[in-house]
Amino acid sequence: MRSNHCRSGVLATLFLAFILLSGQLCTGAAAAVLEAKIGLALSMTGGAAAYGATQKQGAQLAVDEINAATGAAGIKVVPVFEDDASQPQQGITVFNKFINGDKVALIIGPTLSNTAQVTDRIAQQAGMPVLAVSNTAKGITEIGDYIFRDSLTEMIVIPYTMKIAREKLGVHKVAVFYGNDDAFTKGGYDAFKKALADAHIEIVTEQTFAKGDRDFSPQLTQIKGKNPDAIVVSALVEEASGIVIQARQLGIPASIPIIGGNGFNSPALLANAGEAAEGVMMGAAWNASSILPLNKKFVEAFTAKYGHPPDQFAAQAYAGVYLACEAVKRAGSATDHKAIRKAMSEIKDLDTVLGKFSFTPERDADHTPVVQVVKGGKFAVFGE
Amino acid sequence: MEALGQFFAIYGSLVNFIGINALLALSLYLTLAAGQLSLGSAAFAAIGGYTAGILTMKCGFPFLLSVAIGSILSGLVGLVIGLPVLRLRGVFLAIATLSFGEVVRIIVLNLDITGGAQGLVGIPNLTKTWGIYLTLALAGYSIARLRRSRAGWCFESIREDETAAAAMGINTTYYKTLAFTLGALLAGLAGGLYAHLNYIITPREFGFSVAVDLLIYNIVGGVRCWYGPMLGAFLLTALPEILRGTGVAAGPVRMAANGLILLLVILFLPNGLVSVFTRPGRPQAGLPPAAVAEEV
Amino acid sequence: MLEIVELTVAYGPLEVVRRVSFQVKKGTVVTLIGPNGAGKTSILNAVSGVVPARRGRILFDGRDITRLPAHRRVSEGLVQVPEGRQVLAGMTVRENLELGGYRRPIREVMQDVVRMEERFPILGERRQMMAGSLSGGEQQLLAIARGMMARPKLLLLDEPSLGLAPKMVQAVFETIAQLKAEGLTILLVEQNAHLALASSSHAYVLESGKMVMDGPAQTLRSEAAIISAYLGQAI
Amino acid sequence: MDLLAQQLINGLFIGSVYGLFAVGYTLVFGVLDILNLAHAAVFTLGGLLALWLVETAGLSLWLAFPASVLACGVLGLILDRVAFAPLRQRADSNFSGLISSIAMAIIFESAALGLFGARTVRFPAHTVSVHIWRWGGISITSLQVEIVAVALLLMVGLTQFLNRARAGKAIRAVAENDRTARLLGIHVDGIIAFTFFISSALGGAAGILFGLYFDSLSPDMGRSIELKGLAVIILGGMGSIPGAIIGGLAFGLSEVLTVAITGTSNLRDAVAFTVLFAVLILRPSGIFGRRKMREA
Amino acid sequence: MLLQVRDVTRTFGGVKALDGVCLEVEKGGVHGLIGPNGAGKTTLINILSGITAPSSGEVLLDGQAVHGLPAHRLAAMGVARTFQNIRIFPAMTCLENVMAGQHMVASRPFFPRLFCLPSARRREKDQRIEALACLRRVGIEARADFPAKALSYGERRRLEIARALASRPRLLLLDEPVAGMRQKGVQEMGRLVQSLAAEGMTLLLIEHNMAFVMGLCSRITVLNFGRTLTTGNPEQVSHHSEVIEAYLGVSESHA
Repeated sequence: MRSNHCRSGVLATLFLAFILLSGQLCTGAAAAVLEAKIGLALSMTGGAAAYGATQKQGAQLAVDEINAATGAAGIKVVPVFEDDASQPQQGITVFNKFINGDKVALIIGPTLSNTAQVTDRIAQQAGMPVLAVSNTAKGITEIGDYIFRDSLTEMIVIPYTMKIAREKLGVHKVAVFYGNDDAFTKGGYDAFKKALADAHIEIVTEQTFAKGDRDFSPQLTQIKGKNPDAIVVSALVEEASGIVIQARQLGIPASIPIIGGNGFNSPALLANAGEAAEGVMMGAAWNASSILPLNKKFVEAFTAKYGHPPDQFAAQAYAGVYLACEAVKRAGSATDHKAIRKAMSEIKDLDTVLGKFSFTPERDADHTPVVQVVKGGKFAVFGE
Repeated sequence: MEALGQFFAIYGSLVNFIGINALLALSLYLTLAAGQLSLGSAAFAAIGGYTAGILTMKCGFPFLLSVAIGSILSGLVGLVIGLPVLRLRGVFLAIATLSFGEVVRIIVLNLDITGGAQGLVGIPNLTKTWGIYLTLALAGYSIARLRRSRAGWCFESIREDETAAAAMGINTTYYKTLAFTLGALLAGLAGGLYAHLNYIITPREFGFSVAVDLLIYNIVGGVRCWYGPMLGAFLLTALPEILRGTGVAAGPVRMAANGLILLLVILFLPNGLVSVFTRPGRPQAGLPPAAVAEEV
Repeated sequence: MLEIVELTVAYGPLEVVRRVSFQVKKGTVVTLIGPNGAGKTSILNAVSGVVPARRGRILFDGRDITRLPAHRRVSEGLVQVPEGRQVLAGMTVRENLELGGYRRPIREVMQDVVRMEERFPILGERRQMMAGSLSGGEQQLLAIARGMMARPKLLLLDEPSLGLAPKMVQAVFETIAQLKAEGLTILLVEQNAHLALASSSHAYVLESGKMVMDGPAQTLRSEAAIISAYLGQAI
Repeated sequence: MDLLAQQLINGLFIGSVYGLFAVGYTLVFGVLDILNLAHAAVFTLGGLLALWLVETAGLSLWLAFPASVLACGVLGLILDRVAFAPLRQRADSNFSGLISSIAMAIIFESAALGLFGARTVRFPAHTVSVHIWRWGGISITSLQVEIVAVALLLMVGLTQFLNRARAGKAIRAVAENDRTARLLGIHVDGIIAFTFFISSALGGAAGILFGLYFDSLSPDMGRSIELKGLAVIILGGMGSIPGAIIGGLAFGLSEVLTVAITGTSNLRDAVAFTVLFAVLILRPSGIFGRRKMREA
Repeated sequence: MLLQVRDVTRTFGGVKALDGVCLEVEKGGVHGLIGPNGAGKTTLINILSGITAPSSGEVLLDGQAVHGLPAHRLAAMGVARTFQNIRIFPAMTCLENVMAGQHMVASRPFFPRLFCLPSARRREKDQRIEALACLRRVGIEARADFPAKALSYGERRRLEIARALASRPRLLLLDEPVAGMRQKGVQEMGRLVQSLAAEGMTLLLIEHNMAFVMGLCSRITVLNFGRTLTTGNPEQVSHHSEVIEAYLGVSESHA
């Protein structure tokens, strides 16, 4: 009886209204000579909001710099920032909007590897170049020849770090501590595990935590009981700071170094862990303490603009915008995605804040990682 | 026509997600229709999704078979879980199903075959938009037709008043379990379709917040009518995009607008969005009967 | 002291009390009697302010209190002892008493609690027990004592004999008689007509939400109509 | 032996943190039978606001602490007014109240995100001085001791308040029977608002202590503890103050003991939620609950 | 005897709500159950309909022990009831309420409905006609398509009875069917009860309206404090001194 009152017409009306509404979005891109529209799909809300925010700051800084020098560079960047709310579902819509609505030159992002696994396939199918600036999971660039990344993966950073640790510190047995519910930290763990096996370092215990955990003492207590030479941690900086502080509070001496990966390379570690961070070692893609002029300028400009120093995510996003502009400039077109892809793949030894930058044939970042250590409240290159 | 093509180019995936979310919302609706507040649908979707994905990817099963097996397995788990938990009522049932969901998520996270945190990657993309909407249409139709069947009458009676339903001869335990199992079956089905949509599924897509979202779809849409949950799923899945379209800035403001709209619906549309479309003229006056009975 | 004018109480479409008027004079005990469902409790609840009056006026000490919130009416000295006792079962006897004086200064309340425990020795003995563990009769005494803690000017007693053994009923009505002797004004709702009429000066008879009869209690006691209202024409 | 002792201390400590969070949570549930899912968001705002007062406004912690606790209390009043009071007369008030509290949680969280940014931040070093005591392999920090002490103090204090203070007794009376409470002259709506005030103020205090100890505050910090808080109040018995603290301790100990006994931490949460599930099935009123199971 | 209650006791947390109650109801009779508030009448009805189980004692339906069976089993054996505080399904229409009540007797397979088979439509039509007949029986046919929550109080009572009738019960338990009704409604209800009894249905009813009870019931059982005070015909019961006492309180001659 009541089902008579259920009218699907209502649904149809809503649907139509929705179409009309969205039609307004698609007022096409105004064509200007070498005005490069770049879509940035970042996580500004949700679980990865902290990373999206710093990425946006880094990217915005680069955009401002490039546009300020438009006359000389001959290119104007029009950034389109969109929030994927840290969800693959929304990431897909953002990508579709960039590709079909905004008709951008190329896309930078998304923040999370999980999202990229899905969105990058869409871009690949549409022939839209994507430059990942923070995805480090396995298999991202394998999605296709339009997918690039400037973020050095843990697979490259960590073996290098472990090699140094074994040579310089004489580490033979370690405890491994990682976040098992997050693609980044789990990927880091896989990299550590492989690197440790390759370097013949024994793993005495493996402990895990979950994203959002604040208390790590039960696991660290277990680790302490095993007396490792070092603790190898795969974590993002929120958890990393807590782990470092609590390890020291539980009486794990500073003589047992804590070794991390890319996730540790953030000023937030220094700010949040304070003195406890002293002596923490990490392999990283970006050398925060580099005195190269380009890098120094970036750190100063960033700090001046936002009131806090940049982290690796900001640096990689910053470099990403420059790489994107370079590709568009070389391609000489903001709409010919094929040309932009080709130009991007041909970038070689470009000076960036990440160092001399090239893409490997697999479109991954190719520059030397750095092993850093916290010394006197600052990042320093290990061994220098 | 071009505008429509453009629309689908941008929002095709959104249309897919709306369909999947509507299916999931319907699965929860089945238990809500029998008056039971469950937050387990996300976990059942995970069971169905992972099972189907693994069967297609690693065992080479055909798509439809995988999805069917995933769905049936999810239904079986629903049956086993349903028997003990359905003795609980209200929030207690909700929390029991929620903790079941957490356990499922953690198990998925720790298994090798599911790919752990990085998810099950490389599931072939076999689910098509028409497939989702065909399933949705069939499920919606079946649920609409269920209304006048024996089970449908029992669900509705139990929801309205469990004691009176029992006194009328309804085996409440049986029908509550049936509703729960059917819900799990449908959630498993939706999970299987979802798994074959995006190449990848991860444990995070089936967590606490998803479970809560499904409940929100139902409440916002309205649980008095089978199309309420679909309407809720449609509106709330599209809401971020609508806000994006209307130029509400990304980030916190959009999030706040999202929350505000939810709040307004709850405060001013007690029976959900469907009540907007209920034909006026049918008398709706009167306090809930309990208030009357108590005083006389 | 209390004057009810054309009071109508309704729940949704259902009017349970229709245009009822009556009054309670200071220092008297007035009874509302009538079969179940006649609307007696609804009248008390409207007087206490826990259900709204749909129409009509409630005057207390000459003041119109129809729209006054329930807790303010307690401050004014209008206190109900609810049907079925409704003690706070999970709280101790003493706490129940203390809460009875919720709207009065705490020092006075503590003195009154002691006084009340002297007056009802059984409550004094059980002061640390959970109210829910008392027998029905003890709970009724507690409910009355709790009502007295508010220092009421007018006490509304709803079915004090409900579900009590005859002995306890007697005890309860002895208490009511004492309160009356002390000069307290009481509006009593009772289904035990004989007892109620014996202890009151004036009575109103309700049937199906309407006032059907009223008069001095003595007169009504002999009225056959009362009996018929309860036991039907068969008697 | 040291290892086990240290683990027990760890469990005691994290359990106290859960308990602190759960105390306010359970208070509202006890009075209103409504799960206030915005509690975690208030917890977050409390911590972040205190940090802002210390860092940006330059107040000492001794001023910032009470100020932000007070502000959280006011948030509680807003919560009651906006999300709960309008629904109170509705037949499905604990259904819709659940959803409106989710809506408020989203709004609060977006406010935290908008006002304080998404980064994880901490109180400036040496906001409080921290001592570390060590005996053999065991170490305890002064902050840990303080937090356990605060948790116990709150448990005792709040229980005493509810048992002895007039307002506390009024809260219990409303929780037990709001109609009777009204007849006793208790301003029920006022008492409910007051309960929200205390509950949210306690939530804010827990947020500050949490932030102080873990040296990390972020807009989503409430999320990870929300679900565990829910588990804790079920374990302890909904509405029971000692239950919340002891349930917190039980939950914390079950976590560390899982790690200590199995040697790995993969199953930590799975075990905790399985325990919760089992408690719900076997003893739905919780360890300390005496109240009957309530209908939805 | 259709129904025999033997020595049934029910305690709630130490309080004896029923204490050794015995009761026999003849087939086809209208049996009244009276007593002051709190005497245990509703508890007894709850036991007879399977909502609660007795702590001890036996209940026999047609000679078969049924105590402790769940409510749906008792309903299947032909016991239907109404509730003192009216438990209709408020969001359903009146007709839907009654059709829900057909659960025990109606066949409603899912698949014929799913495929819109004519048999399903026919069946539903028949059931609708039957439900309408039940509504007509209680005199609220005109309200068939109203949501139940929009009914007046008396109509709700009748609707609840119509729903109970829909299951074609052998034994109908009515808990205060005319409470709060006006004289006219009471009379109509009386006629309804009589006609049901005339058709061979057995009724057990709780009621405070004595005129109603005395006029309808062939036998009456009086409960007080959970015990059977007496059982007899209306004449005997209404002149039973203990009954008068229980109702009117201790009269002065006794005090």
